[in-house]
Amino acid sequence: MSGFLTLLKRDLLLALREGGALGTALGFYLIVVTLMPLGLGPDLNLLTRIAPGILWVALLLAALLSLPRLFEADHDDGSLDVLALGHMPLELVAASKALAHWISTGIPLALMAPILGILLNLEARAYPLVIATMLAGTPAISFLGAIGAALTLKTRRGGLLLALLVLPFYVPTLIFGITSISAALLSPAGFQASFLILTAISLVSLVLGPVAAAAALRQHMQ
Amino acid sequence: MSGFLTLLKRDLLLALREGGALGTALGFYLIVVTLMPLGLGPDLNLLTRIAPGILWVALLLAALLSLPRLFEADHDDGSLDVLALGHMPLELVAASKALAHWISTGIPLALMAPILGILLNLEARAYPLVIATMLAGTPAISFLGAIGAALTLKTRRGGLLLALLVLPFYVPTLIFGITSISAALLSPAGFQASFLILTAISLVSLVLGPVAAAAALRQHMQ
Amino acid sequence: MTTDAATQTWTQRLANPTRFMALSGQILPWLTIAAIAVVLYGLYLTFFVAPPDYQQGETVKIMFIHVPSAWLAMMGYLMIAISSFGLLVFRHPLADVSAKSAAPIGAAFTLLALITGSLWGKPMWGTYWVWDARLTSVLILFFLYLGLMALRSSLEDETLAAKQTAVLGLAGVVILPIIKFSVDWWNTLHQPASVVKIDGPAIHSSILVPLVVNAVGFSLLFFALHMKAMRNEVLRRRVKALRMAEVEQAARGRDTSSATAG
Amino acid sequence: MQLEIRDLVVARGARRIIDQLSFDVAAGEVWLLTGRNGAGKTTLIRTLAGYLSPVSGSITLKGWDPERDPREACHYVGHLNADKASLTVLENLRFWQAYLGGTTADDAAARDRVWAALERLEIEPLADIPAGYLSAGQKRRLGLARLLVAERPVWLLDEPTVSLDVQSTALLARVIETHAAAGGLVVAATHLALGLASARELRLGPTPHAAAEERTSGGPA
Amino acid sequence: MQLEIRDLVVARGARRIIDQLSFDVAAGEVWLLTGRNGAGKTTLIRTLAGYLSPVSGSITLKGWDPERDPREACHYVGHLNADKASLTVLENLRFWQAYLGGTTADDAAARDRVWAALERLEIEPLADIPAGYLSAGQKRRLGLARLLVAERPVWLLDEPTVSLDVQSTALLARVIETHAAAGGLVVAATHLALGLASARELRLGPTPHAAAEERTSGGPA
Ligand code: HEM
Ligand SMILES: Nc1ncnc2c1ncn2[C@@H]1O[C@H](COP(=O)(O)OP(=O)(O)OP(=O)(O)O)[C@@H](O)[C@H]1O
Ligand SMILES: Nc1ncnc2c1ncn2[C@@H]1O[C@H](COP(=O)(O)OP(=O)(O)OP(=O)(O)O)[C@@H](O)[C@H]1O
Ligand SMILES: [Mg+2]
Ligand SMILES: [Mg+2]
Repeated sequence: MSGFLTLLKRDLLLALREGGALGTALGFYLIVVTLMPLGLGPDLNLLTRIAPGILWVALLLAALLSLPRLFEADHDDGSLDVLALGHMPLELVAASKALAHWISTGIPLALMAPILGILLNLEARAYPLVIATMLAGTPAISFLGAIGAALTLKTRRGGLLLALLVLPFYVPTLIFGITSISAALLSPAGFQASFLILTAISLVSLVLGPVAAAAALRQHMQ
Repeated sequence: MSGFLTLLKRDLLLALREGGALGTALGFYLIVVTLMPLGLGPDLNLLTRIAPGILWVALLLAALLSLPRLFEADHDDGSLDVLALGHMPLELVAASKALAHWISTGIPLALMAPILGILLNLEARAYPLVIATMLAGTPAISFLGAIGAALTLKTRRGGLLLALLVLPFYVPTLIFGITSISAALLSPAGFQASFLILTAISLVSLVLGPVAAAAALRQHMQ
Repeated sequence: MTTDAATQTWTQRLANPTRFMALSGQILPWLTIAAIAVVLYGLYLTFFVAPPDYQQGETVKIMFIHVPSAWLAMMGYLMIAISSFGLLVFRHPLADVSAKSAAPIGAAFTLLALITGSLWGKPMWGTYWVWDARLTSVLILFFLYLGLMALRSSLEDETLAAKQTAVLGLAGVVILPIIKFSVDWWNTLHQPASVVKIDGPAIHSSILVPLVVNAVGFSLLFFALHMKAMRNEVLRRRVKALRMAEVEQAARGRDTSSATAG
Repeated sequence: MQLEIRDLVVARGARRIIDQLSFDVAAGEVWLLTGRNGAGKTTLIRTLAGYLSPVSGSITLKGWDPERDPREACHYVGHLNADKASLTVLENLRFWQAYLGGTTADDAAARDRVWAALERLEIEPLADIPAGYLSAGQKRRLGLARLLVAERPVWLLDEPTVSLDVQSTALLARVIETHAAAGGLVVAATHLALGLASARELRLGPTPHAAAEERTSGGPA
Repeated sequence: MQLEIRDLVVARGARRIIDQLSFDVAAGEVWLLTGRNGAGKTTLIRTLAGYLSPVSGSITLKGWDPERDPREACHYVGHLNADKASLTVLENLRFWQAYLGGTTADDAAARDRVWAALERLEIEPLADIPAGYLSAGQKRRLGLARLLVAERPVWLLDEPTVSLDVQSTALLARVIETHAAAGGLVVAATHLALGLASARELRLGPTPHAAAEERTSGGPA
């Protein structure tokens, strides 16, 4: 376990030190959310109606775009080879890096969503729902995304291919994230069912992601 | 001029050879377009209304995501250094690479838009408009994008930062692309004015992009 | 660091590429003939025998193409998942050949299901496309196929590409239950299962028979195409190996000559 | 402790790069892998480190606790230095110490060890500089310093002298000698003679069944 | 033709790496830049190639058409080989020939030249293999083959022998000698003696310690 924490600490330090990492993800989030009203026209009622959807889709894209670097930096500078010689299996290495990604990107994006909600005229009572569903859903984004990041490590055009590979896996998270919000806006009871599924998806991804990612990483070292 | 064509030919050959390059851009386009209805709900009337906007925003994002590789590959393998020793200024090198990007990515994305229109229940008479505006607008995306690609060459998190840097430059293209369509749906006369501006933006970017990109590239070689 | 990969698993011995080539060479012609015959008979039943539906009219005939394609779209993916498992776990030499060959065929059937479904949707639902759970999940299956092919083509090293694609193929298998049960989990526009049900089929035999014949025909067609594609792939790999060996021999000749000269 | 390689066959794609290779690395021995470009030196080193799986044959580390992964006995220094540009030299080394040592204990002994390694490889004055600012040779020495901060018996080195100047190469030779003298095992791929008195040489060749020729390395072959 | 360097000062960040350096490279001369890691060899080579702008001083190529950019007289081979993994060895070389030669004429003479270069560097049998498959040393030789396909008088080489085995290093030495004998100018940074009879040596630099101290006091730029 000490290796896990050592690595996690280093990755968070790097995220902090290589400044702008988080900043750019947030910036991208902001820009996609801003582009939407530009593309869709300034009708406020329309915006209110689709605001949660846009916030979720934009969050997905912003998180996605920060994923290619997940293993790439460690691969390119040879660190990954050395990490494989540590005292823990590669699965835990992958888990540690996905966790670092969630902490350094997923959480801040989720917390920023309400601010962007203002731009989209989001209903007041939807604010806590948006934050809650995003906090519950973003782990799936980081951990399932790790699979794509590992698979596309040595491919040219990594970013796009990664998006293509992992977006299908994100669809359930997106759907249950949104239905949780819309159900809750109708009745508190409806919320619970969708929200539980959302959380379950995240929990499953905590296992599935690192296992598949480690399998892919092993191939790359060959 | 022979250097320009030699380089263009090589870049197109590479785009072809490094298969899936175009495929993944198209795939990403498809996926963003798919995510939208998933996020916004399946109301067909709503979708028809916002379809041109979604198609344009998604095209912007797909083209954007293929940009980081524009100079990166040549930088990482040392080719850029050697390209700088050729018989033409770096501005033409940048222009040649941006042109290759437009041919290999911009045009196919524009031509694919109508197919995705089906998924969004796009109005029949909007189809030719979408293609026309996209063909006129995508050069700006490639040539202005070259600036961002050059600036973010050595940054970690290139993809996100690039998006952040160039998206503001894309706003005029986006706005005039969309207003061309919506104006034309009202009256043919309205179309012409917006469409001319859209074309003018693209023409200006043909000069502005390579000049600024070359300046940025020079800094990177220091 | 202790490794001993010398022991072959029984599956490896059972189906080495040479034996596969010999066996499939014998089976393929018959399989092709059977596939063509059954498909033609199925089409005949579809267009000349099956009655138009009292509600849907002639458009119901789209079903005879649509439903088998949809089934094969899912079966194709299942085949990829099983092959991937065979590659990753048993290192079966033909597993990757099978997975690679199945992808474009499965994708084609998925596309066929999507297109026929859309064409059917226009008269039935008034639009080519709706965003209901089944349609969406099949579209996602199509994306997965595209992803598998894109990933493979974007990795230069073929051995690496094979294994990475297999990892994705296995991880993606979660999509199949989602497609299958999406109609039961969510209330959607799309028809719930009426043929493959625990308490027996719930449709009339005048429709069931052509449907089954078509399903059999399409399946035979799938297997014939798959076997042909596998044979092509094995041959392609042999040609490539020969070329590499030639180049290597040239390099070796050069090495020894320059070593004696220098 | 002894590293036993028996009938090793390693393939790249469809080609056998290493064919039926057997040799033993005993405690205190330094083996230099030589051979022309493409002979398979990198391939062999990476197989020993467990990144590549052999087609057949065995690699056994005698004398290592059979319950522990033999990878935990190995240091690997490849073409890349595994340093982070934005961390300082010291931070880089501290991280690898904690990670490879498997301990978070940041005690005085551990810290002394890091400083000793920096001093040994003559990059001590650079300790607080981000690794991204170092020259090629300085970076290489930082990569090599990893060998000294976490104690592991088997060192697998792939062209460790790349970018090193003459003094630094001599430095490295002394570091390797010390490790071997303390009972360590070293396998290093190199095009240069390292100037080691007692190293044994394994010449890899494209010719099939080229038996492991053993001789002490003098100058370049 | 003569390359004249006068009072050259080059800085990296706030530090002067090259300080008031003057020397001449005459036609037919080979200069080897040596010096410890961090001495500024790479910095000097890249300044000569025009990538870095000097703080002061001048670099002049006498005897070169003053209307043409002096860069067009230079070949630069740096740490990276400028090859595309998905193009074959031949395609890579053909591209550089057309691009650096400034001609699209694909005549017999041009093609012969490419084959001669491949033969000279002993990678001819690999001609139709994608460059991505080559080993480190083979890739390096492909990078060096560029020197031979487009004729340019000034060769600027940064550690050209990295990854090369002994035979290939000797090969490179002969290639350099031939170029010099034909009136070419060569400046090469290297840690190894190339085994050239008539090369002149330019030793650069302060000790890395001094450098580091200066840097810490100034702080990273
Ligand atoms: C693009 C649109 C469509 C897609 C992707 C699609 C997909 C599928 C799939 C995957 C199945 C197999 C289900 C299973 O075996 O459980 C299926 C079966 C079926 N589909 Fe569709 N479908 C589409 C449109 C339609 C339309 C418009 C109709 C007609 C109203 C329709 C009627 C049926 C029927 C009757 C079955 C057989 C159900 C059974 O007996 O199991 N589909 N479709
Ligand atoms: N990923 C790979 N796929 C297929 N073949 C490879 C791969 N990597 C290396 N090879 C081939 O394997 C052979 C051995 O390569 P290796 O890198 O082990 O050689 P080396 O002895 O380290 O050479 P060098 O001195 O040039 O570093 C070479 O012929 C090379 O072309
Ligand atoms: N981009 C940079 N920014 C700031 N300082 C740099 C940069 N690149 C190199 N340096 C510093 O400049 C000095 C000279 O570096 P240079 O790479 O020229 O050395 P070198 O002689 O080529 O060394 P080596 O033999 O290790 O390759 C070093 O002290 C290095 O730390
Ligand atoms: Mg090697
Ligand atoms: Mg240098």
